[in-house]
Amino acid sequence: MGTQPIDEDKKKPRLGLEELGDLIRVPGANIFLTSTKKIFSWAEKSSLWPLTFGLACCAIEMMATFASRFDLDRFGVITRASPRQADLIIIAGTVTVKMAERIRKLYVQMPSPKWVIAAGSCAISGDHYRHIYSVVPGVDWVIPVDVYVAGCPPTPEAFMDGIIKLQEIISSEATNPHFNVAAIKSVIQDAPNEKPKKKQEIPKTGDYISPDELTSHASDLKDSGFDYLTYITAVDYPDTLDVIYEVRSIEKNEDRSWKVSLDHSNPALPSISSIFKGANWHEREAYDLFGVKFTDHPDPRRILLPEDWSGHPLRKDYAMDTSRLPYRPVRKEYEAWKEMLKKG
Amino acid sequence: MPKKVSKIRLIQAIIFSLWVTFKNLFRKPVTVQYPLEKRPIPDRWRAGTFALTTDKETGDENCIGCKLCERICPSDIIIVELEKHSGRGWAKTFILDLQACIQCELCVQVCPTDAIVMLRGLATPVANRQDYILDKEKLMENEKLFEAAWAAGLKLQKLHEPKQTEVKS
Amino acid sequence: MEGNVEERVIERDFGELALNMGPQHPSTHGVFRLKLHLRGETVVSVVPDIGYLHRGVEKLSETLDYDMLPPIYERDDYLSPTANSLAFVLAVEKLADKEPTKRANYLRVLTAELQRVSSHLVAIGTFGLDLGGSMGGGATLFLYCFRDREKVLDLMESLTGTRFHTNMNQIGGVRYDVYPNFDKDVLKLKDYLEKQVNEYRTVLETNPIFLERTRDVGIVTPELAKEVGASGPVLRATGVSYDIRKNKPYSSYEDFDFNLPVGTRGDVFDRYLVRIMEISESLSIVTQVIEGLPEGPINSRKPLKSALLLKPPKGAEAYAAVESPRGELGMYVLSDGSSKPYRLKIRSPSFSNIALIPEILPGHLIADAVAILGSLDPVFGDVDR
Amino acid sequence: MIYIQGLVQSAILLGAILGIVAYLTWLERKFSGRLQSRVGPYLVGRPHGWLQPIADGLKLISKEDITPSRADRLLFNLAPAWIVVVSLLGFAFLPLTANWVLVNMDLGLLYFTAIGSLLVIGVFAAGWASNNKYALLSSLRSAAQIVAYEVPLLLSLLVPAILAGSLDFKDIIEAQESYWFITFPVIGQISFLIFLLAALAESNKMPFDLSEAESELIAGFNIEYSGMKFAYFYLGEYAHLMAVSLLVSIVFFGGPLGPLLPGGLWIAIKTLAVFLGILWIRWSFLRIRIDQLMMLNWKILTPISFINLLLAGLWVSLNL
Repeated sequence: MGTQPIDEDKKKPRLGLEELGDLIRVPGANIFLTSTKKIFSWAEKSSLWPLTFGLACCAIEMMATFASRFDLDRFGVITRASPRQADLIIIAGTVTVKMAERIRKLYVQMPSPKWVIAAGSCAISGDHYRHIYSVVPGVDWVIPVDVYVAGCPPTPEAFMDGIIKLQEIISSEATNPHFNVAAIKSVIQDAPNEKPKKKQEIPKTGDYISPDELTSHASDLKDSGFDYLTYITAVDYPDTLDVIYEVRSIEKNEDRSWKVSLDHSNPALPSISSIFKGANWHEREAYDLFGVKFTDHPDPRRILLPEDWSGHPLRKDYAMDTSRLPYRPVRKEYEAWKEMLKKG
Repeated sequence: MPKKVSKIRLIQAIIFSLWVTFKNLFRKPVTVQYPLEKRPIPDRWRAGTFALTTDKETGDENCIGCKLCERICPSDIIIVELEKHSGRGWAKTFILDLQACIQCELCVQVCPTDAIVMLRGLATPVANRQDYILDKEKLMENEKLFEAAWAAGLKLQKLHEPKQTEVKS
Repeated sequence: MEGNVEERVIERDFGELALNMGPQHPSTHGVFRLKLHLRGETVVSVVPDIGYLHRGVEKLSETLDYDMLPPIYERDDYLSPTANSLAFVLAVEKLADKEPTKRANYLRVLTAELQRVSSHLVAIGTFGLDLGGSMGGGATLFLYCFRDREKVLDLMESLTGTRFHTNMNQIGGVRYDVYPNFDKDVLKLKDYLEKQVNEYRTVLETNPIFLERTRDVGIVTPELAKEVGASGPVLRATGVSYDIRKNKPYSSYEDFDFNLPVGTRGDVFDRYLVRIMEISESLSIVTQVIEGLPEGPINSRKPLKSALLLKPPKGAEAYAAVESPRGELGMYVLSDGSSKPYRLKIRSPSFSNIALIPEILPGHLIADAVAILGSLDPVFGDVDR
Repeated sequence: MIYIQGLVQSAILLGAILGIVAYLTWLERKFSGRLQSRVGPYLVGRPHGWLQPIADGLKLISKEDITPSRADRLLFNLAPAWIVVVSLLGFAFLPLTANWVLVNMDLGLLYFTAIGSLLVIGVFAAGWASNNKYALLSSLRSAAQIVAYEVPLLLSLLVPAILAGSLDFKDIIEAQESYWFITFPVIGQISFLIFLLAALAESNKMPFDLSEAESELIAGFNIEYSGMKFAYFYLGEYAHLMAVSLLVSIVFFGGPLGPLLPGGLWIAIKTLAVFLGILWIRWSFLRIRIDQLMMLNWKILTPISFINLLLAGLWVSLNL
């Protein structure tokens, strides 16, 4: 999982030629073997097949790089959909906790020698999401990375620069100094416990109804033409947990919105998913992020976060579970790096 | 809404789709052969890297360490430390962590002295992610590497200045 | 391999084959997981699993100032970034009672419509990839669409500096003004794209394979679409003529004259048709913007300084929606009087559209399932937020 | 002596075919690139990336060879070899010039199609042995598809055989001295079209590449194969395609017949033209669905090819 830093080097020696060189005691054998090795590393760098795999915005730019205008096929780079046939995985997008283990799995399924490019700020460091509960701060917490390409998203030229850089690394046969997680482990700290803010009153507006009226209210509205469900969400006010509903009548071009106030200790109310089918997912989201329990919901599971997640992140008192994810204080990390560089 | 396609139109359609691909066979490819040739980079380019500028006449740094960019950065990647001497502020340290930059150009926009600019050149890919931490020296060197993009703080702020007098009567 | 052969491949639940599709799959349009139960090749039931790109934008919003947020939202629906920031900016303007200038409004429409064109081109291209695989005609369609999209992106790049994360919208106005000769570039682009779009339409809409693959597949009824809250081309393909640009005009959309393409049957073909017809409509809006672009300032606020923090009144709440290429993209903002939102909810169109999948997928073959997913055109940054 | 001669001949043929097949993949990438208004391989062996197939081959050799832990080891390793052997076997009976053929056989045409239909065993074995659901679905699809399309394939091939009055390739070529069978009014063209469609279906090419359907089944039956074993599939696929192109050029386009140039060159030109034609179709159409594929076969292609065969038979017997 994402929290376990990768210390072991993943790459196997190519073809095991080094061992062969020791066995053959013929003059010139080593020259022959080094030149063979050179040929094979040339072949490796000339035929990098990446996995068809994209996560977010950077993937769109990656697709554009594969498309006619930039055409990565010129480098001999063609995509393969199966990890078994891929040499390269381009992590293009934000790596979340839920996705991290899949990425690890995909990486393991690839045959060695294999390469990783982290493209874009999200893959490099988690970008502005790096303090967020569900985001892995950099894909190198999950798999070892060979080349980092900056950009948000990197332009196609930057992608191609990344490929060229990787080709250089392959042909120089340099062992890449993978990101050393252990070095900055000391500065990784628990997420600061956010001090509970002073409870300030926030004035409330809108139509409030009681939880008991909810289903009848919703079905009345539906019967009177408000048959389009816009959204359901919740707000964690300092004193209550409010659920907001909005429906719409397309014929009348009108919106109706109402709120239900709930108690923090036991936020439960009936589900309206039998009236509006779309409420199913919205209610699951409200449960996932706010912990609002919908009593007769047909599928009361989390929707966005992994099933075994604890806590409801959009509550104001949510403290991040640092056993899952490192918290990355940028400044401290920077200082640690500086010191590392000074030491050499 | 198309009706049921007749047999003749069906054959027409097949031939037409073959024709469309065939036509492209003799067109010049749209590909820009990147390492060999480069597509023009527009003036307003902001997908590149950063630089700290110096005054052309005096050779002094433009940055006065006002920390506005540090405050506005949504990604929280800029660290500025202020020191004051010879009658103005200076940036003792200026760190820009390109690892988490989202290239929104807000730092450029708020800069009161045109000190930080984006460049019309890409950040090179690195094998070591620490190399993406640009400190003050690197940022000053960058200025010589590429030319600056169109946007600069004062220019953008002037663009956003509400017009003093109404143009139309 | 020893052991019971049947047990190796066939699930024990009544001869149905459980197939896991995604999150890494060429045609899930991002990180999406479908747990399919198949009988033969027919889908019996499906359990979608989302959240593989859940980046907690709503939580992130609570930690940043209003002025820092628009570029953050552009990463959500990454095929039409300006629609996201536009929705946010409109909501905050409602909240703080700031009125953008007329010219800013027109420029917002301009970028939004150009990105609608580029987004629909991606949608049609990747739809081709779903129907035709990456080793065949689908790839050709995909590459043609991306080739044409590059022209739009080049224009966006000369206008704003990046290819699609424009960061164009700011509270009170826009960041960039048009450059000289911009109108000529736009008209050239319009002529080029209209020719190309007509060509694709002739190729696809008479192509027997395309028609066989798309017609009467994945039918969504208007009732179902409304109940689930589907919007955009998915809703309009069912015959419901609802578009926020028409029904609740924002950002001076009422000044422009355009048609709403509406489908009749709500199948995959109709959704494709609505999209490709919207490209032409968007191009016509863009020319109208260029022709009627009013003079004046592009921003109604003082130049952005972090000292001038925007602080909407305490307890104010606002919901503003825009018509993104995928449908109704709304932002609900609640202020607590500070410079940061107290709560921000993104009502994303893809999230609601994707909720149709368990309703319409059963009964179709796997190949159709892929086509249906492609025709819903989800963006997973938008679904998971 | 004759054995050694045969060995040498087949070694030369094998080497030539493998080299040609490798460069056919390059040709396809260049050709599809131009169709899609891009360049295709360019930088590996500048200009035009002529070293690309060599790099691909060498890289695939050096890749780690993975056998999934729960796969059927024997079948898993046998299948790629089977595919390559079977697709190369076909070349033994195809004449490459008017009088040069490795094995001359009276029933050459029949034998060729018989060999071709053995491919399905390899594909099915690969899909089954991989212990992967996508591979299983793919192999089931491809078994259904190949077995079904054998019928119109064979029926449409029988037309030239009837017109020539022989199943021997030499006789078929000789019979085309006066006119190529493709120019034979109606019957020739119909049987050519049906053969082309059936051959596309049999060699898993667009618009019938259902067993490799990338967007549905990721990579199809070869999803679990890596390195050299995957290369075997690749090789087998293109060798089979080349054999089909060669067959079309012999049976419908008069093979080595043609003015001025030597026969060997004519057959090469015709084969290449047919190959490019297949690629052109491949890169221009979308994929059809499995039920539509079966419908097309049993409801349209098979009846038409029956009628066509009947017409050909009538014509020949009435003329006699």
